[in-house]
Amino acid sequence: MTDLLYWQALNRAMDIELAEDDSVFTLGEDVALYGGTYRVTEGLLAKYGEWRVRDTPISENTFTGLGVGAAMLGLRPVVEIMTINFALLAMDAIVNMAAKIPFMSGGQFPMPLTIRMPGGIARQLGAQHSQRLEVMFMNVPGLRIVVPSTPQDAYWQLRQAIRSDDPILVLEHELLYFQKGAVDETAIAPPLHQAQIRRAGRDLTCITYSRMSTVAQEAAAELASEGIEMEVIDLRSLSPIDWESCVQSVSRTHHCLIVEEDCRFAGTGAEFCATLQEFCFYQLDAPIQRVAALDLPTPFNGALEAATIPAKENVVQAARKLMGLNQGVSQ
Amino acid sequence: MTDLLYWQALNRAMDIELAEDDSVFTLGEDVALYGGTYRVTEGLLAKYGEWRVRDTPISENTFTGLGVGAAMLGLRPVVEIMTINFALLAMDAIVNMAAKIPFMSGGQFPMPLTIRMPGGIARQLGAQHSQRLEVMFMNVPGLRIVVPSTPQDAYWQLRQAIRSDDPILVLEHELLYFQKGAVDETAIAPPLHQAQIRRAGRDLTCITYSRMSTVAQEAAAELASEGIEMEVIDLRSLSPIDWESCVQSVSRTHHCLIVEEDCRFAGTGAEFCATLQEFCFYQLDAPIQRVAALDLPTPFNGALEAATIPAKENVVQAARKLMGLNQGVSQ
Amino acid sequence: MDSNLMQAMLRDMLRARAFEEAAAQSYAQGQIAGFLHLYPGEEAVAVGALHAAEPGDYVVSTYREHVHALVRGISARSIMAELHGKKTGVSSGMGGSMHLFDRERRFLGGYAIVGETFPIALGAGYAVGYRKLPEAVICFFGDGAVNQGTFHETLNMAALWKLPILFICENNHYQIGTEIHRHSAIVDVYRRACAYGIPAEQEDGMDVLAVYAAAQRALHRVRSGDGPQFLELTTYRYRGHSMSDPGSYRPEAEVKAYEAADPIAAAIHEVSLKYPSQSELAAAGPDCIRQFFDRCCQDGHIDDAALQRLQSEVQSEIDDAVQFAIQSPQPTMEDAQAAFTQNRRFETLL
Amino acid sequence: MDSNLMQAMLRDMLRARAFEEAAAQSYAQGQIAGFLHLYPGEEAVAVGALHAAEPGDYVVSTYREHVHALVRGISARSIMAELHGKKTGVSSGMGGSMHLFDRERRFLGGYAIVGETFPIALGAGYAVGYRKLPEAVICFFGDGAVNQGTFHETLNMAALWKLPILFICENNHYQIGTEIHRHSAIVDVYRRACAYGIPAEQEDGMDVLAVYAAAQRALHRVRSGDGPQFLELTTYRYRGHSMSDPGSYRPEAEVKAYEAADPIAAAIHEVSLKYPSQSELAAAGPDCIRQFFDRCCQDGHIDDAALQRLQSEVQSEIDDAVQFAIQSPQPTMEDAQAAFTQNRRFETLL
Ligand SMILES: Cc1ncc(C[n+]2csc(CCOP(=O)(O)OP(=O)(O)O)c2C)c(N)n1
Ligand SMILES: Cc1ncc(C[n+]2csc(CCOP(=O)(O)OP(=O)(O)O)c2C)c(N)n1
Ligand SMILES: [Mg+2]
Ligand SMILES: [Mg+2]
Repeated sequence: MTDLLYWQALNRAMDIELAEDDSVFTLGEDVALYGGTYRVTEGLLAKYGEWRVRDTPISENTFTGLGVGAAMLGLRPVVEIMTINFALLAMDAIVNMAAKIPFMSGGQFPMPLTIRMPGGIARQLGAQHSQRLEVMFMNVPGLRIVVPSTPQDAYWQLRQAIRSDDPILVLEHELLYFQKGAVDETAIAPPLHQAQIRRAGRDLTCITYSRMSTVAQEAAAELASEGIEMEVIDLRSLSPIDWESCVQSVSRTHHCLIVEEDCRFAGTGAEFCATLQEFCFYQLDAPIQRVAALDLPTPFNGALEAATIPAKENVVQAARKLMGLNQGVSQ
Repeated sequence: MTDLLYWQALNRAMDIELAEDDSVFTLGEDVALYGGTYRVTEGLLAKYGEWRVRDTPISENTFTGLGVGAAMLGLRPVVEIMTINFALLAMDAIVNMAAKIPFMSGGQFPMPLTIRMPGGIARQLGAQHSQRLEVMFMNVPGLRIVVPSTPQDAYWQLRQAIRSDDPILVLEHELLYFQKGAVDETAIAPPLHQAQIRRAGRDLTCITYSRMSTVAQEAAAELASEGIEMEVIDLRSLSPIDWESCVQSVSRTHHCLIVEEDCRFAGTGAEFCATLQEFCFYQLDAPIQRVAALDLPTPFNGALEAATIPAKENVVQAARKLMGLNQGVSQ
Repeated sequence: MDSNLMQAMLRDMLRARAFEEAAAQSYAQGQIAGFLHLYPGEEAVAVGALHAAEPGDYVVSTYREHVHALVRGISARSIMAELHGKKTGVSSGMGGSMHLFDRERRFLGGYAIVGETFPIALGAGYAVGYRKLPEAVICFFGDGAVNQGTFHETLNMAALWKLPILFICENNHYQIGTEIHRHSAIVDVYRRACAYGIPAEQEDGMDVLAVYAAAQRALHRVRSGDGPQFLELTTYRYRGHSMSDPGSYRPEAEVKAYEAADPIAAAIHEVSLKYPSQSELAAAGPDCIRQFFDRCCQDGHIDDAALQRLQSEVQSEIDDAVQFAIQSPQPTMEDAQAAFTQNRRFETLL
Repeated sequence: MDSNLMQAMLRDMLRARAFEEAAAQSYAQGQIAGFLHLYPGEEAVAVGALHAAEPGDYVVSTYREHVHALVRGISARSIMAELHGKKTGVSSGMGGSMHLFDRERRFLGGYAIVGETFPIALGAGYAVGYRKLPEAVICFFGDGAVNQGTFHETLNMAALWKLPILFICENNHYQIGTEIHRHSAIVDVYRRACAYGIPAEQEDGMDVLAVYAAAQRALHRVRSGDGPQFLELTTYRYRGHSMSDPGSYRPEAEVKAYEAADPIAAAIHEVSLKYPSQSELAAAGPDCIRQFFDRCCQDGHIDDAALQRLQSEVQSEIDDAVQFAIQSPQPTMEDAQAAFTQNRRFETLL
């Protein structure tokens, strides 16, 4: 058990997988000599050489597609897309190729491809560099998506993703890389897609993931001081989703609050909400509520930027409101 | 009032807009000499010449981006992407450029860009050519999306889209092009984003759009013979959505069924469902149900392909089940 | 040249032609649906190039790939069955005409999004380079595909890392209805390779021997570690772009599009799904099969009687393939789910 | 050469340097946040090229665009205010450092996704061609950007339709930490243009007069209807890629990356945000400003006293810009919503 930063945990995971299986390699812009924009691949070039840790030109669609082709020959590529914003250039490789080849080939070609990328809103990077595009990938059958929120999960889930024969997106978060947490390298990892209760609570269930998991836990602490006990479920995976854990919790608490950094309209939370209202309709005392980002491109100005995404206060208020909503008509 | 095929209605709309405003032009693969894969631009090259009706190389990201740049100079480009499947190559132009420039420039640059493309499952085109990616665009603030299901709407909505100063996606459907319907060119068009009640009904509300609107209407006719009166709302627009019309109907019927051709998981219906359960929770007698496509890449085999998407029978069954669901626990 | 090889190539050209004509017929009879992109006219390209390849090489192709698959050694039965969407198809009926895959024969698939063959080939080339194996990757694509960004991105990386890839452009001068002059600033496609320092040649793609020789030379260089090579093969397709395209934009459509008085009735859509006329064919140069057969006769590798035997053998093979396809079972939804999840080593929740 | 022009260019180079240094300082003081990509070292490129442009021309740039904006005539105040995210910024505080837009000055924006300048310029060029106007579009991009698919797709269409675009590659030899030898198969970027038949030249981007002359020649050809032109300007950036990049991969990082015993403590991240040493700078060739000043002196356009006056004027302008930025109001959420919806002529429902 050691304390590691999130990026260090990812770096350890990469290092071990590279060491243990010589079919693993990684590539992306500045992953080798520079060691990765967020240091995730630091030191790996020196240890494994350029065929296994490869700097690429700025050609996202094609180097992601390279990963697809290499995976068809049995390698286990780990493609780093510098940020999720650039994944918009690689959609064809991800959606039309990686996700479909295993199926279209009648199952002949597994796709042991991992695509890592940070997303989310960092600090004043402007609208083009502040996207959360995870929902775009959720609707693509054949892709799996994990969203680690702690160094331990980052370590586990990246290793599991590399070992999987399905194409998996590992969505990191720019503001999590320098968060510290305990990492136990000997513990047995939970299933890749299992949700985790980060805080137990009897009054309402908060469904969340990635950085918002931290925000929700802070809100839960504050709510506890008012006597509202909010359970916080960190999904850890966006595809598939561990509905079982969510349904159990909501059936107990009768209230459900979704917290996501995504833009609200047709964001990830829409699916959480749609499925849970279906499963839990008769157990719910009030409509499921979503706390999400504004439906606005991210403004550069710092204060406005912050105002577009959920903060602890927004979660606290929404939870209070939800608990007061047991009767009466909403909206 | 004339009877036109859907593609003919689009062709008329293009023709009139080209004639009335010389800042309108169209481009795309085979739109000029060949007249468009689905004939939408037929005859326009001869009438307007190559600068206004332009065949392009196979370079989707860039010719869509060309539309963005030309719109910044005050032209009103109508970009045809041959099918929505190729829009995955143009995501950067659509999401990072068209949708964000008006905002990032502080409002200096309007974006009078129209992007037309057919989507949906046609007949045995295989997984790469059978996508319904509309949900990917819904989560992008700054884009507007219309989904005409009749020749009249195709005519109206394409004209309105061309005249709008916002970037608008016009999502057509491969199986609608050869559907016939009355088109009144003199009637006043309803607002671009207003939903339309296609069939009135008191027992349940069906929210749908595009080709599924036809399927839902067929189902409604069958249900009527069993005494179940299903109201069918054709959204006509996926962004923004005319919630008002939906809420009014659901508040009356107390039951809501969503029918979409999209893959179910994180599909368009998730947003319909999430927002409507919020607005109408206390009016609902049962959970909102979704009838949607399987979460599977589309198989080539014809029978399997058909089995992946909703058919009239699926809608009828879901409606029956929903009407029997007034009490008891779901799932 | 080796007589066996000459005969094998002739046989494959005949098989290719017969296969495609049978597919067209099945399509016309409603046995095959969807898009169907046929190869008649271009046989010399696939046959010449793939006869120069080794079994250890990898092949990546497009939606117009039946013949590549056939010449690569995939049985006519399993290709035809795939076109019919049957369970016995090479992709189990899940892929269809545009998505033939055969792991065993290192056939890495047909891709329906123009430009996808490039990154797939790049990845395969990377994997071969990574393992330092003496294998090559053969990447097929059309003249229209070279305007995709992936072409450029791929050629740069292939050259930068000296990957063992042979790029083969099947230049039939058309991107559906758009002639190369109207889609490419430079119509000699091989000249595009200069931007990456990749050695490139243009060859007559109607001459199977020229194709074979050029492919052999290029593959030799690829295997010697010289990095990627580029071959442009000029050719012509006799049919429309696909079975739903009459191909009538060539050449009269150009005139007609401008002539059309009534825009809705533009003439280019009225022509039926038939071959171009004899004169049009003649203008396109001699048929690659006829030309090669004449050469074979001249060099004494074959005579008319042998040709007739060959043709009837080929025809039986193809007829059998069609019968097989028709009689094969449909895949079930369980088959589809199995294809989807069979590589999943981890649990799925709910 | 015209003395006024020489002086104007020198002034702009000084303004450019002073502006960027002031921005770096504001960043270090926490007044500016986010990514900040600075231009010192490359001034001769923007100044030479944009002095050759007409007011009717359009300019498209990248995230490293403060100097392009400044030389184009956008006030230092409104650029600096934008870097500070203020309401008085040229993009009203919505865009930021990487997204400067000015409709009036035909400055079509800074783009943060590498390769986006190409299609924007293509669209602008199309619009100009469509209207048959005598205007040109100037498209800036780095050496790393030429490996994006959009580069290729754009050059093909620009050449095919003979659009009035001048492509200017600012070749500073680095794509963040990756040197050109390791990202491009061909390091003489101008040679890429051969694949499209676009006339191309390589020029010394440290020599503002050479840049000016080359840009003038090329713009003349563009305006004469000769179609797109390509200019590669070799240059060097003194600072790291952005303020969060120490730039220390040049050149010792290469050694260090391999040296690093402990992977987590790799040395390349330890260096502070400072300029390279004198010897490193010297190796990069003479500073473009120094070089040009010497030339101006030599030709009698300026002397030391005049330079000092100029420098102090420039410094006041920039100091004023910083003060203005600091004192300007923050935009409100209403401003943001207005920027978002102000072009909407149709209703929004709910
Ligand atoms: C990205 C993309 N854009 C458009 C299409 C539609 N399309 C299919 S084939 C084709 C023409 C391709 O021409 P070429 O590469 O020359 O190959 P050919 O069909 O002549 O063999 C087009 C435009 C597609 N499949 N993918
Ligand atoms: C599509 C995309 N990929 C990656 C990045 C991250 N990135 C920003 S600048 C840059 C390097 C660009 O190099 P170059 O084009 O030479 O311009 P320079 O910064 O040297 O001026 C990279 C990789 C990006 N912004 N966009
Ligand atoms: Mg072709
Ligand atoms: Mg550079």
